[in-house]
Amino acid sequence: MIDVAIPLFLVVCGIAVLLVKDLMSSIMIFSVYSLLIAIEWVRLNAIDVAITEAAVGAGISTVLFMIILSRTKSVEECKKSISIPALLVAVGVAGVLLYGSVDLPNLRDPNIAPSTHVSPYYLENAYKQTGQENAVAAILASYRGYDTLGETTVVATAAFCLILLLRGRRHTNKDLKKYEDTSINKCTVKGVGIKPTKTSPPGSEQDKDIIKKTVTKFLMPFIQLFGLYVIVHGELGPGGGFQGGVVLGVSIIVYSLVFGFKEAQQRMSVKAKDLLVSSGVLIYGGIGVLALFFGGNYLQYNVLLPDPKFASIIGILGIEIGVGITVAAVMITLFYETVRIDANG
Amino acid sequence: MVELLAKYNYWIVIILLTTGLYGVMARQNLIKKIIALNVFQTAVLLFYVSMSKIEGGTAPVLIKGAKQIIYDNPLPQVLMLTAIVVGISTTAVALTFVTLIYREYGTIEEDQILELNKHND
Amino acid sequence: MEIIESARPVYAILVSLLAVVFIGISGKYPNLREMWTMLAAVLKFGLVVSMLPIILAGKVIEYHVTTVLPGLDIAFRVDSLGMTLALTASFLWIITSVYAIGYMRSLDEHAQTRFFMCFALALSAVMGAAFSANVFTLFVFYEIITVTTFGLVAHEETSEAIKGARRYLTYLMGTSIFFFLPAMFLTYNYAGTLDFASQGILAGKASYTIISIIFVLYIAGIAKAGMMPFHAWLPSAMVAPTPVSALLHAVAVVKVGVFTVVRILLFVFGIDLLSEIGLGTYLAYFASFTIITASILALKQDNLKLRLAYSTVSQLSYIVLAVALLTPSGITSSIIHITIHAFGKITLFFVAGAIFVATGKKYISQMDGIGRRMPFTMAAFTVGAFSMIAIPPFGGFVSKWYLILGTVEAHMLPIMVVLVASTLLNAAYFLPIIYSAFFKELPTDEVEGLREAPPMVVVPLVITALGTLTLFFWPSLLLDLARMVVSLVM
Amino acid sequence: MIKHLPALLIVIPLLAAIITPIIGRIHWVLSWYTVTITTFISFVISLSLLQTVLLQGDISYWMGGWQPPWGIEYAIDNLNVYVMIIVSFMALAGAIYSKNNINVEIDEARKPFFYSVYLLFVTGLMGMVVTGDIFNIYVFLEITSLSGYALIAIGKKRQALVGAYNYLIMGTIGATFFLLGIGYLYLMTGTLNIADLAARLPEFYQTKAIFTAFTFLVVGLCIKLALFPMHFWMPNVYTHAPSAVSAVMAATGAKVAAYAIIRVMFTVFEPEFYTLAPFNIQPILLILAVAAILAGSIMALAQTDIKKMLAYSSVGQIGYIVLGISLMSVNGMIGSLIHLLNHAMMKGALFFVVGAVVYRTGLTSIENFRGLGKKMPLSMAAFTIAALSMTGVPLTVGFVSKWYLAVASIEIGMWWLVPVILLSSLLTAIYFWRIIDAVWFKPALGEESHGHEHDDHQKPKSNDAPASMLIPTLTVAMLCLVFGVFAYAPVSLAEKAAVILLK
Amino acid sequence: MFNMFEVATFTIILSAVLILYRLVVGPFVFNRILAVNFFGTKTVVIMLLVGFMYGRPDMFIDIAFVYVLINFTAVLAFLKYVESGRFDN
Repeated sequence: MIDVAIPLFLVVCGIAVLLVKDLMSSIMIFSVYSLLIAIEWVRLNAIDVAITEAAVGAGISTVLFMIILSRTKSVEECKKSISIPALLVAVGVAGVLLYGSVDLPNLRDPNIAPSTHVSPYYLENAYKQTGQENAVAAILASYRGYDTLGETTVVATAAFCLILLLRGRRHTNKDLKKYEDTSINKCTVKGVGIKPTKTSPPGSEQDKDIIKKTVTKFLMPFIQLFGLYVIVHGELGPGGGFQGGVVLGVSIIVYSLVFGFKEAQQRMSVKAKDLLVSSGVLIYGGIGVLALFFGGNYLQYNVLLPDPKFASIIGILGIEIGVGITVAAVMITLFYETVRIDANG
Repeated sequence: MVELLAKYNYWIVIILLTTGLYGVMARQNLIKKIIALNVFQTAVLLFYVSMSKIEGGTAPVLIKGAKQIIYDNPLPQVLMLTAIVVGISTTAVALTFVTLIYREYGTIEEDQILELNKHND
Repeated sequence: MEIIESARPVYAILVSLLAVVFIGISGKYPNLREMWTMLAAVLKFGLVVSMLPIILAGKVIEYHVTTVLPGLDIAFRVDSLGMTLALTASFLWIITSVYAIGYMRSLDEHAQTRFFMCFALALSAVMGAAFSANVFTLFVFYEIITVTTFGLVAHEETSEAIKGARRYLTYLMGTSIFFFLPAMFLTYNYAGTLDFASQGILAGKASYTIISIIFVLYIAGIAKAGMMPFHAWLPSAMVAPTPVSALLHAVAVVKVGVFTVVRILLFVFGIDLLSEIGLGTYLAYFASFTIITASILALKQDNLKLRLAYSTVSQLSYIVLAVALLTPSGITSSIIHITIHAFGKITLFFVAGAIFVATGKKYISQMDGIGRRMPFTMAAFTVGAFSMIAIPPFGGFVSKWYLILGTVEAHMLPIMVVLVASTLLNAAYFLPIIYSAFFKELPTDEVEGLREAPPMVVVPLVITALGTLTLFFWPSLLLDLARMVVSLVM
Repeated sequence: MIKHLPALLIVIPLLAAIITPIIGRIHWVLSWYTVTITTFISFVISLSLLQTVLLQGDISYWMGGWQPPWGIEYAIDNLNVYVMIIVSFMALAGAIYSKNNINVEIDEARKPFFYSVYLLFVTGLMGMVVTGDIFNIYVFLEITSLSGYALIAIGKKRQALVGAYNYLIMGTIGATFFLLGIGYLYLMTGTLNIADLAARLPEFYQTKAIFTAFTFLVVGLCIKLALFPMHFWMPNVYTHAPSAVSAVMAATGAKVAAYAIIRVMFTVFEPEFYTLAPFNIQPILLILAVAAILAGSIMALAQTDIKKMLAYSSVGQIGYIVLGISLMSVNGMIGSLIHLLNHAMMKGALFFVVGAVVYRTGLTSIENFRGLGKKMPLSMAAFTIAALSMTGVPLTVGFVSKWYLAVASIEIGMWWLVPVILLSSLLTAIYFWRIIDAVWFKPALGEESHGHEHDDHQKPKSNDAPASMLIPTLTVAMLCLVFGVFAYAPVSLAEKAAVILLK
Repeated sequence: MFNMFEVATFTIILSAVLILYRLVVGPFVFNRILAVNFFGTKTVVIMLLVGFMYGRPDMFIDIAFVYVLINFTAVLAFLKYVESGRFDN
């Protein structure tokens, strides 16, 4: 039942996302889409993926979309909506996929190649060799630790890219004639009942936000503690550096959403955050290099200490922390840089 | 019913992937394109994670002391963790482009941008 | 045959390349610059001559520079055929250098440094082509000549010059890329090698159809030989300064063209193969067509240089015709005609330049009575023209004699008719010039009296005219070289 | 440490890229030094790896000490060490070149980040090249892609942003296709290691699923490669990106995508796949390649902006690379591999020169090149050499690859490809000739009309690019000649690689 | 046959259909915000239920925690946008 319904919901949301003209609604539907897909992950027992999806899909990317929306405009303009070439390409791709899935093995079949060839080795040896109860964490951090280094670098790259693009960007078309004025043909969308007011009345702020602020203040330490817990707990259950890092990052974002951007910057300055982005990856890469000096291959943790299993646990913990630092810092960067644009422009 | 379900997720993957791809190419709005791109990417995630599930399997976290437990395949999950991270990074960079484009052009509709480019050149 | 490994051919090429550098550096000091040119010219000639005894002794000099690709080598090989071209070109370079210095200075031309640099570069490439040991090396130098002479043709930088230069480049580059390159490619593909061999390399390697295709591609690809229909670049190249027309478009470029034809015909296809398929005959008739048509076109030209250009087109086809006969005398004729025509035509061009320097006249119709003012010049012109027509005792007679022998050997009497007709046509477009130069009155507005061009212009043309005479009386060196080629390939 | 060189090859630049922004806080020049030194180290390491491969055979390095297929393997053979050297060398040249050139695009405060992202870009490329794990290719592909998007977007004009955005969309679709293809492979074989895949795949060659996997892998990479008709994102990207970035991207990005295609087509899948597969793949690729060659050349003819012209010319050149691949013969593969080198050198040199011109004059229209031969003689000499090489004149490296391509097409009986190659060479010659003609034989703009009035300005002063730009430009241009004359070295390496690929 | 968890899941999914309707059809932004919030809550419950169904609730509680948190953030972002239309204040 649940296995049939959730994917169906997914399809409904996926199509609705594209059909809705109001961008904010679209983003909201997309956030529900993320929630649905997370349920699907849980249902498929992919707990680590689920926790990541929760943090990223429903959380960070929704916030990012909203920020960007606040910088642009929120209504998609009405167009003739069917594009024939796009349709052809899409149908072509669907055709190829259908053609290819004819002789794919049945799902959930325990005898398919992925379940019989490489992964049984991980399941058998993960605990013995790396000391990780969570096989996902063992693969992520050790067997395919190099991929994860790459993944962390991707995140750091995104942060650097944002900084490169946004910080102190000078040339703007100042006397730009907004296209909005001349464009006609705006769709009348039912959904847009609300016109965002650009400034809120200053006096009332305190009273209005009191619940939000109190709750957040109360929650903040828990969120951060929980983030740390997720980072460290990766060894035993779902979670790890990446998920924990996102949670830590989210805590600052929540803080900023509630207490204001300036306030948040006092808690976590831009400079410190820049430094953290780099240092996380450095910790990760550094542990790898350290292994070289102990005579192992790159990222071979078990040479670091006399007891290979313990060494492995320590090594993996180290890199999880590295990942956590970088990811947290990058999440904050994404938020800060996109929010800050006008401050510099 | 069972046989339909055996490949059910494949069909869902195909529908989502096609929807996303169509959206990316057909929509004019730059933000909408990115959302569609995300839908497109999640379809692939679903494909991978679907293949990690084994009938009667449990999450790939060791249950100490128990024997004869079927665990799900952890490897696709690991791969998809990476893919999700890559996805969010791409989305972030793409959204940055959108804001910058809006600042330079005053619009985020592709056809209007093309028109502005034509006037400028 | 004895093979000697020696880098001397490379030095002969490098001399002028080095000169390019020095000329470029000393661009601000004309005298120093010209000294480099002269020095290089003399040195080069010396180097070439130093190889002559070895060649005459029946030996061959080889030098392998590098392998670009397996099967594609840059390698040199000096044999009697290459020696003929190298000797001619390097000797005439000395004389042309003197002439060019005189010419350029008296006209106070611009960009002389670039001019001399390109000139030296082109000469290096001519040497390279003459000494090539395989089709690839030959092709490379062939292309280098095209590119470097482009700068010379476009020298004036007027729109006319640039237009002419573009046409020049289009024809030469276009045909070589579209026909020569595929032909070379097919040769490699079928023969498995590109090295010249005295009996040809294609025999028995491919079907007649394919060999015929390759043959046509080669002939079409070597536009420098001026065969119709790819001859139009030559008249348009006449926008260049006269020393360029003289050396390059009477000697270096076009001679490399016909040299390439001879080389390819004899050393890639081989006489046996060609006569087996009968391709020589077709080529001979084809060349005859060019000979006659070009002569007729020459008749119509009033611009002296253009008339000379069409004459060149026609004379080049003599060489092609001669080799296409595939008989000993024919081949001999074609080889010695390379040199003999060079001496004759360079004289004529020198004269055209001298007239331009002295009087600024370009058109034949303006040249009435000019022989009285420039007797030496016009005497040299007469010598050159007689050599072209093949009147004894001038060089042209020797080569035409062998050519006629060749047609007899090949039993191709129709060709004989062509030769007679073309000789008459030659006479028809040269004699009126001589007649009007010496026997018509000067235009009334011009004063009588000697007014030759500067000595640096006149002396070279007298020397080349004398050379034409010499070649009639002492052709033995040339004939020896030619006979060696014949004995090699027959 | 010697045995860890494969890892250090990637790890050193990767960590250096991360440190760069921190170092750059002191002074931006330090970040430039970091990048230059690191790329140099990578270049040296790849040379030493070449030596090892030549002397001792292929290298396999196990990341984390885990044996493949369980861990990630770095598998280095003739093919990737060859590509590696191209990439690291061009990265070094680009780094040196960017020192002054990038002033045009960004201010000092952001330079450290530029260098960091630049280094990440090349690291990603190098990572793609050395890895022996197909998923690892995807990860590094994303590193380069992301950094590539940002590098493009810093271009001065606002069109750069739109170009970068479109590239991002196309790039992500391509990468996702690639990921999907990996998914199919994994589902059928259960492994991600390339060698293991190659061993386990043959029994599935006839299945539809594997054919689909192949399609998605290749199409995904072709989008990255900008193979016609999937090229439309590229011209805008190359046109509006900063010149240093266009140069490095044209010289390395497309090369690595082509490498990945070769890897997938001939290592993951083996040649016999093409006889067993349900559809015949060769003609499709062949037609695409020919279409790319012709369309690229023709479109290049129509351009008035030089960067756009170079971009379209890249479309054609990529066609050559794919043509060699699609011939599926040793000589074709050699042609393709040599063209990789070839195109890296000459496109690099051309974009370098254009960058120098932009640096001096700020303009990119072809008109603007008039008379530059006197103002920037050395740069223009480099331009001319590279253009000759692009046309395929003998003694330049461009000739070598075309020669092999022609040999290969005759070999397998497709003689009609030879005229195609010739025709496109001719078109190439025409569109480059316009520029060379303008450079050397036309007076500079404006000089002809009122030049005589200002006699003291009449004499064009030589004002060539600064040395930091000139040195890499000239080096790369000279290499076009060097490899054209001594082509034996790269050819022998390429031949070894080709023979192994097509065994 | 059906155990308690499955019945509960079934009911929740049924109600999810209703929410989904509001989410897609709107008509107002507030309808959708509520729907998102509502859906987040349901997600958490479903996750826990799935966890019990699979017999390893300990694994799933962590995920549920993250969801609670994250959904809070998303809704905050929506509200902030609706309230002031910007994030830098």
